This record gives sequence, structure tokens and C-alpha cells, in this order.
Amino acid sequence: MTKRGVVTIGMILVGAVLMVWSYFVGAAPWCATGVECSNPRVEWAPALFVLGVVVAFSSALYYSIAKDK
Amino acid sequence: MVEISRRTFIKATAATGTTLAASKVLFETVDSVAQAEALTLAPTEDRVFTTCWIGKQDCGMSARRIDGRVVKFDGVDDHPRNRGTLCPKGQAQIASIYDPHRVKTPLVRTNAKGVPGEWRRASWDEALELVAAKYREVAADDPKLVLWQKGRSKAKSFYDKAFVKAIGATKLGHGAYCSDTGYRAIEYTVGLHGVLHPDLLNAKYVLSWGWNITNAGGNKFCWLTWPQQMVQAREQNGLKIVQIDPRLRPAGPFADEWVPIRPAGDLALALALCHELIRQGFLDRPYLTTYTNAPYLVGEDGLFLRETVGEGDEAEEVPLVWDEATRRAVPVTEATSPALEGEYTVGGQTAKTAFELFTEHVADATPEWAADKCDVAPDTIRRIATEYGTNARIGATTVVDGVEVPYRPVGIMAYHMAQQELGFPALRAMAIIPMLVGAWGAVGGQLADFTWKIHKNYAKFEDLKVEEPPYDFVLNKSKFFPINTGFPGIVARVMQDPAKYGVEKLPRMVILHMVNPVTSFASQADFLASYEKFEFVAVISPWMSETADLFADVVLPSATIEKYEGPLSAGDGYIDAKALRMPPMDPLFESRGEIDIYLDLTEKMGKLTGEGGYIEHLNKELKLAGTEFELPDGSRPDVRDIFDRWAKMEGLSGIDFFEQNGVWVKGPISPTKRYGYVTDPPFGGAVHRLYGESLLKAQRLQKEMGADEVYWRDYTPFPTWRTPTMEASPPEYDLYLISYKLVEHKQSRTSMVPLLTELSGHQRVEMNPATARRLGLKEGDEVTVESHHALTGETRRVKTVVRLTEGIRPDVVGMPHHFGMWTHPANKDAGPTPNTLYFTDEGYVGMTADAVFHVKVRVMKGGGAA
Amino acid sequence: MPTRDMRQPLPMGVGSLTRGWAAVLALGVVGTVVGIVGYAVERTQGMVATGMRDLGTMQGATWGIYIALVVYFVGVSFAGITVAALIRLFRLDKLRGVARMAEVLTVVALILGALAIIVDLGQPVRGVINLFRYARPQSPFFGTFSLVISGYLFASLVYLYLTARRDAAVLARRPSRLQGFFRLWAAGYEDTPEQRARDRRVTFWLALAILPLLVIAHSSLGFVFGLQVGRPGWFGTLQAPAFVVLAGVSGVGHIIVLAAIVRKALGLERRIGRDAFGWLGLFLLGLLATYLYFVVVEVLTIIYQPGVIEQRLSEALLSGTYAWLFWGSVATLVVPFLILAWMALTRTWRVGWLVTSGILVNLGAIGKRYLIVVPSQTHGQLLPYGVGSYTPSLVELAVTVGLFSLGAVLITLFMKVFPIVDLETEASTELEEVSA
Amino acid sequence: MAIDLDRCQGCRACVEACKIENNTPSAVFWMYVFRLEEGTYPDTSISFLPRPCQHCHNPPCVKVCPTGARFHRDDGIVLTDFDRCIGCRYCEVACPYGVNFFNWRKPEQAFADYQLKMDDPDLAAVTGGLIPPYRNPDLDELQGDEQRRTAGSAHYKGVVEKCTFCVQRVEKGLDPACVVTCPVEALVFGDLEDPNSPVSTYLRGRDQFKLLEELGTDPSVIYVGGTPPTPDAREIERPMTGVGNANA
Repeated sequence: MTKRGVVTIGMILVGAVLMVWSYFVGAAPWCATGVECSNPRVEWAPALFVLGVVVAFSSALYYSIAKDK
Repeated sequence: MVEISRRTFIKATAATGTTLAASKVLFETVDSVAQAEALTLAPTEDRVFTTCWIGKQDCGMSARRIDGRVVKFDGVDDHPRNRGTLCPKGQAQIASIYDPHRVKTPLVRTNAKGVPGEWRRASWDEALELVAAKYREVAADDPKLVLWQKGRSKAKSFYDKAFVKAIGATKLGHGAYCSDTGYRAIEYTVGLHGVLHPDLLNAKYVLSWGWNITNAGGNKFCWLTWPQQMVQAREQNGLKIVQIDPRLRPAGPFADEWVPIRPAGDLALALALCHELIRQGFLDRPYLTTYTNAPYLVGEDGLFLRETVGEGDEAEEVPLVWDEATRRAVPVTEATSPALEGEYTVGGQTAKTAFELFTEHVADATPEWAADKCDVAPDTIRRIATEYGTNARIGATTVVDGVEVPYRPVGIMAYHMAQQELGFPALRAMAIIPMLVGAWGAVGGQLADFTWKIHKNYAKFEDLKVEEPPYDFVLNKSKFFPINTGFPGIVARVMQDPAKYGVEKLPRMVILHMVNPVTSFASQADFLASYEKFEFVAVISPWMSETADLFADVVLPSATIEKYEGPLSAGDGYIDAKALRMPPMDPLFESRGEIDIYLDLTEKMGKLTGEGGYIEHLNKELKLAGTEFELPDGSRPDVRDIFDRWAKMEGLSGIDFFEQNGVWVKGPISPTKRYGYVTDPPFGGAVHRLYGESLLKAQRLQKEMGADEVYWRDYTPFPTWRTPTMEASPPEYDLYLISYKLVEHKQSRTSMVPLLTELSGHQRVEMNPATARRLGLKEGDEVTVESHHALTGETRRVKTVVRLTEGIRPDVVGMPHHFGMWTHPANKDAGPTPNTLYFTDEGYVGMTADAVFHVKVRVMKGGGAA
Repeated sequence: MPTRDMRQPLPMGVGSLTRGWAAVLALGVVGTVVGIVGYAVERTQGMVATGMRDLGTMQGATWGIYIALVVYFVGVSFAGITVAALIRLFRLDKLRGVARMAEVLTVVALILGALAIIVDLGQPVRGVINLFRYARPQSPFFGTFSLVISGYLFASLVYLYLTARRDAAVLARRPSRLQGFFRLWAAGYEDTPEQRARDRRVTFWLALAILPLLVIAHSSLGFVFGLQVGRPGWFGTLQAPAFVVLAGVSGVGHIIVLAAIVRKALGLERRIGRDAFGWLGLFLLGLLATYLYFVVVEVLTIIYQPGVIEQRLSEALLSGTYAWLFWGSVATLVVPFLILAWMALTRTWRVGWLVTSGILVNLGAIGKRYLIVVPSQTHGQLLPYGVGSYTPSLVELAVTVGLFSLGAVLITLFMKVFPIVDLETEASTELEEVSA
Repeated sequence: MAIDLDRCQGCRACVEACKIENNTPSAVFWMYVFRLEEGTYPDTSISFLPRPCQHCHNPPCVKVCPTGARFHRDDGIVLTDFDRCIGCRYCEVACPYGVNFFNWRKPEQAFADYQLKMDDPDLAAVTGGLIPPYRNPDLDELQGDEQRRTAGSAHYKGVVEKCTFCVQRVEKGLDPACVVTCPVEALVFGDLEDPNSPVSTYLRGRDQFKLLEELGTDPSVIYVGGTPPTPDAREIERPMTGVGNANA
């Protein structure tokens, strides 16, 4: 596989992992009401989620734009 | 934590200032937070005891203070009246302390009277001197021409009574919403200074007759204690409440039965209940023959048959009764078995017992007869009579604290029922109901006060004085009102036409203490006209009242709660206690406590010290005279010291006792004080007047003096029905107007508290949806309410909005008072007062010169086309 | 490289200022300024300047026209990206002419949706910060903020960027004031076969990725309402699908209108042909049919609804306070349906009627969004607070005008910096000059 | 909290105590008391219904809050973090009880209806210009283990607030202001999970209901001595509940 493909898939994966991790782990965990659910476990986790989206979709940019060697 | 860093951030920005604007944009919170933190750095917190100043019953309060600033009032746990709780008024009065619209400094008028005032700030010295100088001028003529009037007396009225006595002024009561006629009727009938109220904690069946349980208090209390006792009685005794009222709201969910009576039909209903109780045999004969004048023999002339007993100075005319044992008429003092009923021939003339006459009097007052007048179904009347009679358990006794007392767990609450044209007879008739079943002074039965101290009026009313004119401007001892409550509305009438009333000298100056006749009394038009005639009006009040706004020459700012006042009864009717009002803060702005103001005034008037001076009267009124704690004459006392001396005289360590404990709980009131049957002498020694002989005598004197029928027609020995004047209004005035109290308000001082006006909302006219449909009105419509004077044809109008409720009779509309003021922004534009719709002249005052809050009206959409 | 005529204008009116364009822009700017002033009033006075008030004792609606607009704008964006993705996914060449404007519409609508949320926040700046800092997945808003606004906006931008890259490369060859900009956009695009293939691949996958994202995002917007048990009229399983379908209706309607305007303004009758409109018309007809089916189901359900409060609410909708709006909205959906159905049956697609339909369905969509948001608050109180009311204040109307104007400004500006319609391409591998 | 409808007199002392303890601006009723009427004359009935925040065990407001500003403490109190709330008012639409209040105005505007004229120089000399003059300093403190600004404080513009069960008092072991002031002791406060708490004792053996129980919110406010309001109940005697509508 080309480096382009690797990086692209890598970015998608990183993005996906970021999204999944921040959504299910980093943000407020899956409890309905407890006090612990009012704070994300990791602050700025929602931003990381958005970052994940950004990274994942940026892969398309990279894939398209990256110069051939 | 995040929040702490935010906090630090805020502090940092506040310090640097440059980023402040940026963070303000960001969070829009910086100002308030930073300000709060700056001001609350290590605040000192404490609590001081005081007493509610808004309500009537003077609940104990503890003020939470931060750096000396009151932030909240709470109830005092040990205080029997409120047991640690407070009502909305008690809570909200905190806003009145900080009210920036209070009168802050003494004010002197700079424009003409009769229009909204323009003022200049004056020094206390100047303002006091203006009042004192005018006083000296008028007093040189006659000090009685100085009128002094107060709103509701807060605390024992020692300092104000002393003031009136020291300066020799004429005192007027507030008599606005209050049940003065009710007091007179009960003083007359059983001798107590109070109006019908039940022994609530022990009662099982109560006729809540016009009692605004969920909004108003009763006789001795403002609001809070009665509901507490009612809740307790419902839970513990299964108390049943029958609400007799044109509106359901007063008892709300606490009415086990609602009897929507037609306004002014109360006397008819009371007579029918008497009729039914007699017919069904619910009679406590031993009580009636022993403690009432029911067995007295009434001669053909309507007067008691009497015989002289004793000799010389001891000689006394004693009424006769028919002694069944000896079968002859004997002085009541000698009778062993007086006959309750019957017609007898005594000394050649026919005599009947008073009870016999009463039976005849109510013989026609059948439920059917009454139904026509009060619009309560005959069956309902019969059933209520049966329930009342059955629940009275005639003959039963119970033991309270080791004392055996008759047990009659039925009561009537009829406070404020007297404010109608036939108020005095209606209250008399209501007082006769418990008389028939022997419930007066019984456990669970009928009370009017918590002890059986007989009021001086009881004896006074035995011989009603009716003299020839000229009369004083209050019409005391006049042919118009032999029983006279000193109603300011009548004074207002007299001032407009003194000749008509045979009055020669009119008051020249008035000192108004927290009273606002222009808006608080019925018939504003009369007050406006009469106040034009005062040469000088001095007002002592925390607020610029409407009366002050239009007529005051000088306004002296008094404090609200932040002052000494007292002593105050703190008992709940079962437990005896005393408290004081102590300042939770220093008086705000330049205001002063009233006692200080009276000390100032008497000092300026030259009436503070010396014989008959204010200090002497203070000593007398507080019962300090002759004790080691007497205030020394000669120098102006310190107010705190006055109460310190009083507390020491009472055997306490001094005022510090109250400062530390808030309330002085003396302990339970003994049954031998509470229940008339077991007091010594029973019922305080008063014979209960079923038959009002002296009323008949007064009526004859009135006729002799040439008084019009309108003045003497209700002076009848038994309460007698006649159609109220308002019923003569033409049929287009198809609705009865009633007014009522809201729980958020107490008279008008609460109308200046925006926290309370927020809850009470704007003025409105309550009506039944069926009525609204008939008139083509709907909720929220603007309407004009027009009242009609049945005798003069005069009409008066106010504009307000419709509020619908299914809890009101379709032929009645209701408006709360507390409105119609304009000087304070909290009440301005909140709508009119119904007071302006009432009349206070003949036909619209009771036989004892009292305000009548009944009138026929019509309601018209919008401005009310002519 | 051949010499170019410097004076030759860029295609699609890009870079050349016309009077009509300036007038539209000026109008848009004025409208935007009105909106900014309105918002400034709201910020300085507090949201007391709006017609919104608290639920309960205050008897108001705490969400008003702003939230209705959020839902509406996001809905419009839905259709934009869907149409664009479908066109590129299924190579619907007849519709190529509207693909770019659909993408632009998506981006603009999303920006407006985001702004509509911001203007509704009591603490807007804090809102932006705290959402990134603390947002909770449990809140249906998480989907709205994170997915819809952030993710979806970014994805749409990427999509727009990539699909337009070839055109940028074409334009970058021409000297113009915008040459640098086009060069930047083209980012070294050479139109080599590999690049073309890559582009096709990327756009295909992007489109594929965006479609499910979009369904999730719109459903989550539906959940904002549909998961609320305490608001009669909101809780229900149909909320999410109905949201998606009505989003399509309003979006396709918008594209039709926009396409007609562009077609007229730029004289692109050939590029955006009748058949393109026919296709859009059919699409709209299908969505409309589906949505009207939902409406019938909705009306039937609320008529037979159990519960007094629900009945009170349906009464308000069907015959009470909101009846005019309800039936008005239904009418603005039924009439276009009939028009479109007639045109579909007769196979005569008239642009004028299509535009009429497009405008009508958008009015209907705004009306329906409003009816979702407001009546459940004013008439859906479960405790006896009494019936409430809500009327948008002038400030809210100004901000609404501002939002629409801003959208117009953005699209108008875009048209002058980039071709709003794909440049026509020959089947050659070489970049050709294109005549406008 | 238990509320005994058989005792409630509808006096709204609780409403007032709450307003003063928590310094809430005009038209904001963290605690509210409905005065209701049903039926047709003369078969009319009146009832009263105090309505604090229900502090649900399954609070819809907490679930929808996008930023965790609305949270549910372990002791059952549902609170708002005033530093975090972004003012989206989602909690308000999600709550079926209508207990949330948004600060539509700046604090000084919001108190203007109370005619307090905070800038009055004579008054400022006494109170330091505090808004309101009876400002409770406890409200500015951070509360609980979470140390968040949850007790009302300055009623910042643009955030949502509601009944806190007087968390600043509860933290000190005191009952909420409404409970303490109730003249007929219709309100009882305590730990529902502790069988010996005053509230548990009060509730034992009594018929109970919770408001809108069918929604599954599981309120921790329990009503006894009455029945839930029917949909036919009409409100009578409504206070002035609009913003900026005082008799200015």
C-alpha cells in the first residue's frame, strides 16, 4: 500500500478512535444522572470528538492533496 | 477544580481591570460576583430577636444579620403564636426596611393642599416645632380639637394612649376594616371585648361564618395561629367546618360544607337557626336560667319587672323572675328555680319571660322565611341546626387540667361579620345561637376572648346615654348613635355638615399615626371633603400616605420594624407569653421610632414632664407608677430603658431577657381563666343579655329627642330583621359588592411591599362565569363597577378587570381591598380600591356608626357607557 | 502554455461585478445589519428583548422562532448535501449543474443553523467554549452541536472543497485578481488521470460517509424533541424520520429556487436544463408525498390522542390558536404537491411552477418547525399553569431577517469568487478553456 | 420532601421565604403554590398545590443538559452550576413541572420591579449597593463536594436557575427556607432513604402521590393528604408573573 493510503487510513482510524474514545470514555460516561456524569472524565473531550471528526475527514484532504513522491 | 480556577480568574481580572471588559463580555457575570466577594469577605453574622411589624398578631421573629444588615427573618421556635414559622407578610417585610421610597427625612409642604404634595426636607427640630406650635395654638382654644388617629395599634397601646392623654387630644379608632360593631355587640351581649370565635383546639363543629380562614385571622390573631389551630383540630378532633359565605375561597379546601349565603342575609339565617334550635329542643336550660337574662320577667312596657332589694346605699333595683318552686315572682338574686318560659301575671300586669318573648320573636323566623332573605335552602338551615344542636352535646362535661367544665364542642367564628348595615343585630343573633345550647364559655364551645375579663362597656351599655345637643364631633352620647364606635367616616360627615348633627366645634388639627383615611376608609369622597377643613395635618408614617400627599403640612418619618415597641402579647389563646419589638437594625435614613417621636413632640409641646405630662402617663399606662422602676420625671427617658424597667417590674432580669430569649413564655392559661363556666365568678360575673332592655330604653330616648327613624329603628331588644337599605336600589344594580382581605396583605402597609404586591397581583372584580356570560364579559375584560346609593341615587365608579371564579355566588361580585394607592410605586397603577364605592351616610352605616361594606352595583363592559 | 487574453472574464460571472448582483448584495447587507442590530439589542438588554418567556408561571415559550430556524436551517443543509452526494455518487450528470450550489447551500445553511443556536443562547461565548469543554453525549444536543454543526459542517466544507478543486485549477490558469485564491484552492491539482481517479474515489467515499452521518445528525435533532416525555406533542417515534423527510422537502425546495435564480441570472438555461428541474421536481414530489403521509398520520394520531392535555394541544393545533398556522402550513405543502403531481403526470416541468412550489414548501417547513417547537410549550403544560402564548418580538424578527440575509450575502459573495455551477468539462484529459 | 396538601393553606409563605433566602428576582418562583379551582357553582372545590423543583431521581433536565451544568447530586438534590450553564434552556423545555427560570434580564433590571432603587445614595450608604439589599452571602459560596457555584448567587443574566432545596442551608444541616417558614408545617424535609428521618416518619402509612408519576421522572417530592391536580383544574389568584410588568 502506498504511503498515501496508509496515512489516509491512519487518519481515519485516528479520527475514529478519537471519536469513539471521547464519546464513550472521555466525555461524561454513560450514566443517566449521577453527579459524575456532569463532568467529562477528560476535560475538552467533546472538543476531541470534534477533532476526531476533523481528522477523519481531513484524511480525504490529505488523500487528494498530498503530493506524489 | 475548574470552578476554582474560574474564580481565581475572575479575581485576577477584576484586579487588572484591562481584561475586565473582555471577561464581562464573555461571562456577563463578573460585576456581580466580584462585588459580592468584595463585600462578603469574612462577614460577621449574628441573630437578633424582634417582632413582626406587618401583621396583627405580632409573631416572634429572629433576624439573621450579616455585618449588621438584616438578610432574613425567621420565626422564633418558642413563640406560642408562630412556633418558628412566618407567613408571607412576615417574610416579605424585609423589603420594607430597605424601601428607598420611604419617607427618609422630615418633610414640610411647599405647595397648596388638596393636590399631590411638593416637599422640602426639614430638620427634625424644625418639623417638630411646626407641629408643636400649632398644637399650642389649638390647645389654647381646646385641646379636644386636636384629633389624633392611629392605624392599627401595634403592641400594647401604652405610649400612644399616654400621648393622647398628655396632650388632651380626641382619639379616633381605625374602624376601617375592623369589626367594631362586632366588639360592641359582644360587649353588650356577654361582656367580653371580642367577637365570636370558637375554642378551636377542642371544637368539633364550627360555623365559619364569613371567616376568611385561609386569608385572614380572627379576633385576636392576624392569620397564622388560627390556621395552625384549625389544622390541629381537624387532625385530632375531626373538626368539621361549615363555611357560610358568598365566596368559597375564604375556607377553600377546608370547608366541609359550603353554604353560599346572600350578602346581608346573615341576621335572617341566625334567627332561623335560633328558631330551629328552639323548635328541636336544643336548649341548655340550666345555663339559660342561671347565667342569662332569659328568665327575667318583661312587663307590658318592654322593661324588666324590678324590685328594690337591700336598703339605703345598698339598695338596688333587681329584675324579677318566676320562681317555679314558690310559684311567684321573686328578685333573680333570690330565685332557686326560675322559669325559662311562660306568661305570668305579676302585680296586675301580664309579664312574660324574656325567653318566652324570644320564642315568640323567632316563631315566624322559619327556615322558609329565612331562605327568602339569605337564599339558603330551608332543608340546609334545618340540617345545620340539627348538626349544631347534636354536636353541642347539651349536658356533657369534660375535665381539663383537673377542672370539670361543660363540654359543648360547637362554635361560631364570625369575626368581621358585623360590617353590614344590620351588623349589630346580626352579631347579637349569632351570639344567641351558642347561648341557646349553653356553649358560651364551655370547652370546645363559644369564646370571644381568651379570658373572661369583663369590658367596661358591659356596664356602660346598661344605661345608654342619650343627651341633648350640642354634641362633640364624634357624636358621643348623641341621639344618633347611643352606642358609638368613633368611626372616622362619621366624623368626616359631621365635618361637612355640623349643623345637621348638632355639632358646634370641629377639630382644627389632626395628627395621623400610620393611618391613611383617604384610601383606607369607606367613602373616599367624604374624607377628601373633610380633610379640606383641617387647619393643620401632621403625619407620622414611614411612607408618604395618600392622605399625607394631599393634605399633610408636616410628615415625620417613623421607622418600620427597626424600633422598640411593646410589650406584646405572645400567647396563642392556650399559652400565655409576652414579647417585645426590638430593632433588628438602627432606624434607616433619618427615621425614628414612634416612642421617640412622641417623646420629641411632647418635649416640644412642653408636655413631657411634670404633672399630667407624658412621663407620668407612661408610668401609669405601663403600670410602673409607684414601683421602684418608675420612670423618673424631669428628664427624657431612653426608649430601651423604658422597656428595661417594664421587664424588671415584671420580675425579669430586664430587657436583656428578651434580647437573649426572644419571648417570655409564662405557661398555659388555666381553664379557670379560659372557660366562663369555671371562672370566679362564672362568666366574669356578667349576666348574658338575651333581652336587650337598655337598647329599647335608648330607642325611646332617641325618639323623644326627635331623632329620625333611621337612627333608632335597630335599637330593639331582640335582633330584628328588616330589609337592608341597599335592596331599594333599582333592579339594574343587580349585583352585591363585597370586599375581602388577601393573605398577602394586612390593611395597607403591605401594599408598599413589592414582594407582596407581586403575589397579590392587580385589582380585579371576581365574578361567577354564569354572571359574566349574562353580561357578555370574559376573563380579563376591562369593566366599570358602579355602585348605587339607594336613598340619594348617587353613583360611584371604578374601573378594573374581570376575574372569573366558580367559587362565588352569581349575584355577587367581590373585590379585595389593599389597592387604590398612588404614592408608592409598588401600588401605583395596581388598580382602584373598592372603598371608593361604599357610602358612609344614613342607610349605609350601622346603628353604632360603623362602616358598611355592602352595596348594590352593576358591572359594565369597558368604560361603562352612560 | 498559450497566452491568455487578460480581459476575458472568468466564467459564471465570477469576479465581475454587475449592477443586479450589487443590488442583491446591498439588500443582503442591509438585512444582515438589521439582524446584527437586533442581536446587539438582545445582548445588551438581555433576552428579555425577545418574545420568549419562561414556561410555567410565566406562561411563555422558552424556545421560539430561533430554535424553529435551527431545525429549519439544518434541514435545508440536509437536502443540499444529499442532492450533491447523490449526484456525485450516482453520476447524475443531468444534475451536475446544481451539485455545487447544493453544496454551497449546505455550508451556508449550517452556518446559519449554528448562528441560530448562538443567538438563542443566554451565554453565547460561554456556550461555544463550554460545549467543547463539557458537552455530554447523553444530551440530544450533543448530536446537534458536535455532529451536526461541527462534524457535518467540516465534512461539507471538505466535500465542497474537493469537488471544486478541479474548477479551481482551471480558473487558476487564468490571470485575474482571484488567481492566487484559485491557485490556493487548487492546491497543485493537475488533473492527471491519477488525480481524477483519486478525486472520484474520495468524493465517492466522502459522499458515502456523509450520508449516514447526515441521517444520524438529523435524527438526533428529532430526538431533541422526540425524547421529551414531559412535552405533550413531542414524544414519539415519528419525530426523527419526519424531521429527516421535512428537511429534504425544504432543502430540495431551496435548491430548486436557487437553481432557477442562478440559471436566470447567469443565463445557464443549457447547463441547468428542464430535465434537471424535472429530476428535482420528482425528488421533491417523492419527499413531499412521504411527508404528507406523515402529516396524515400525525393529524389522525393527535385527533385520537389520549389525555386531556394532548387533546387540548391538538385542539389548539387543529382548531384553536395555531389552526391558521397549522392548516396554512399543510396547505403550503399540499398545493405544491398537487402542482408537482400534475407536472409529473403531464411531464411538463415548468420552472415557474417549480419555483413556486419550492418557495411554498419552505414556508410550510418553517411553519411546521414553528409548530413543533412552540405549541407544546404554550399549550402542553401538564401542571395547571394555564395556557401560554408566544409572539416573536421585533428583535427576533430582525435577527431572523439577518440570518436569511446573511445566507443570501454568503451565497452572493461565493458566486463572485467561485463558479456556483461546475465548469463544463470535455472528455479530454487536458484542461480546456470554458466559455461561459 | 413531603408536602401535606391536607394542611396547606395556600398562603405562599414558602414562596416568599424562598424568594428572600435565595434572593430571586421578580417573577421568579423557585417555589410556587398553585391555587386551583374545579367544578361548577355551587359544586366548586378549591385546592392548593405547592410546587418546588421535584428533584427527580430520573431528572429529564439533567439528561438533556448539554454541558453538565444541571446535575444530580448523590444526596438527590438536582442543581445548576451557574458558572457552566450556557443558557440554552433545554432543561426548561424538558422539565414537565415548569420549575426552571431563565434570567432574561441583568440582575439590576430583574430587581427593578421590586422598586429597590439600588443606586439610591441613602440606601447604598446602608447596604453598600447590594442587589438585593437583603443579599444572602451564602449564595456566593461554592457548595458541596463538587465545590460548584450552585446556590443561586447573583442570578446572572442568561443562565437558567431553579429551586436548589436551599443547598446552602442543607449543607449546614438546616432545612430549606420554605420548610422552616410554613405556618402549618405542611412541608417536611429529610432523607427519604433514611427510614428514621422526619420525612420518612411523616410519610409512613399515608396515601401518597407524586406529580406526573406516569412520566417516570420519579420525583423526590412526595405529596400526601390530597389528590393530583386534574387537567380540569383552573388556576385562580395568579401572581404577577411576567417580567418587567411591575407597576413601574
